[in-house]
Amino acid sequence: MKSWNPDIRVQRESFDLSEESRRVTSDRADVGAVVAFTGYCRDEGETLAALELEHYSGMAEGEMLRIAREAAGRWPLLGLTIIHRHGRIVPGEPIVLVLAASAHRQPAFEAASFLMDYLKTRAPFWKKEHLRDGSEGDWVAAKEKDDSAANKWR
Amino acid sequence: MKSWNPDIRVQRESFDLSEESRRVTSDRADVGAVVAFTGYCRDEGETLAALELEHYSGMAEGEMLRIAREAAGRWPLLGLTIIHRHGRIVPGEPIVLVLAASAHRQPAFEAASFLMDYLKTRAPFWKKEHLRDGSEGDWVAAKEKDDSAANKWR
Amino acid sequence: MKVRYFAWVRERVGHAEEEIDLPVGVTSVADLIQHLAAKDEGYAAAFSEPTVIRAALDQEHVEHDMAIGGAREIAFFPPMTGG
Amino acid sequence: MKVRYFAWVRERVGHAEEEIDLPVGVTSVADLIQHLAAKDEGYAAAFSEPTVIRAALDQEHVEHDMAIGGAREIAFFPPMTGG
Repeated sequence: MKSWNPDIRVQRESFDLSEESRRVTSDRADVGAVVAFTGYCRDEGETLAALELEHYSGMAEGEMLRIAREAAGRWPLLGLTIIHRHGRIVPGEPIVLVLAASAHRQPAFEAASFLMDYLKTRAPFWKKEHLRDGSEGDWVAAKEKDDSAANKWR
Repeated sequence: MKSWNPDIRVQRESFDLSEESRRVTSDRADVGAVVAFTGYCRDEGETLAALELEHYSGMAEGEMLRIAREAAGRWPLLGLTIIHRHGRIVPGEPIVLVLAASAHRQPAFEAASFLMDYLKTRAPFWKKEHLRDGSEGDWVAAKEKDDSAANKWR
Repeated sequence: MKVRYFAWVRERVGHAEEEIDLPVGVTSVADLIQHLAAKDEGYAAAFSEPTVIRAALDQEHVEHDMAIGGAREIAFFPPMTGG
Repeated sequence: MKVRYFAWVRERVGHAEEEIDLPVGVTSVADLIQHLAAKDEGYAAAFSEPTVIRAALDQEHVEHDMAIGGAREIAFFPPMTGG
């Protein structure tokens, strides 16, 4: 098995799904499954103009790396990428990518789902809404069900 | 909610993940989550030269469509793409893509996982191995655990 | 009706498809399997373990006890290994 | 030590970070929250519901009963909403 490190990025720019998928699968033929989750900014029934994503630089990367290593310890993964954007993001644009590669599909699905549940509750990012009517909206409230989703992996 | 039909394709050619993702997310901002599963041909410890994928043309598309509609009935999906390749595929190349779009992550994860479990056991495709030593290998045997994975959704 | 064979069922039978007239007394999928298995060594090898063989009537999965009825096409194949 | 604030905690406090000297008697994260809440109306608003506030010591999540010890940086923020 090739050795690998999780690929963790916090960035303003968007990302390309095909390119990220190639990055974990190229020059090898032991990967049988790649699950890529992309989270998008929704317009919330055409009310949202944009989300402003604030983050805790340094801790964000550190926490994403801890979550990635936790996943690598739980499942036989062959590659792992987490990209989280910050700054202003408009509806229809991607916010986050989690990509898990494995020999078989089950570990890739479970690791990607686990990573998203943990990212939601442990990665220091906060979303503020800017509304289409020009007003500054609220900070998005954390969801109870995100906590319970994360707790199910304990 | 925009109306949509599952996008079902059986083809020799490969596919582009970014392009397929754009196809289900462009011109709309109600999609919050896309889960894309890509299955790849592995080299099985450097023994495999290629897989030859035989399929039952017509029934393959029909069965993929039935599986897709079953998923659309179970989860609140906003888009669904299934691409399955046939013909000769060498290690490192993709074989299958399942892509599920939804407002939230849970339905997208579950639908993609369900679709893969069902494809494995109900879509009429068969893999024959061609080995690196020049010999014609065996037909890949169906796995007991694929049946049990599919049964868990009943 | 048209009978189609796939994967190792096709290889053992020796061809991918054929037209047959259903003999008197052959009404279910299981009946047809039994009838075909008796044709020659290739068919016998293809259908030596009937329980592993999957069948489709007019391109839909069916169990072996299904009546063939007026189907235009029947297919026999091993468990599927796609995905 | 450096204290950092994020999201609506930052907005209510009125700034993103500051340097403070830990007062005598302030040893845990909870102690510091109580101390900060008494500073002015903005801080009081930020920490009015201490149980919803999350804390990190040197960029790692901690519970409120954690001792601050020799940490160089502490951060306070609402429940996270990334992903």
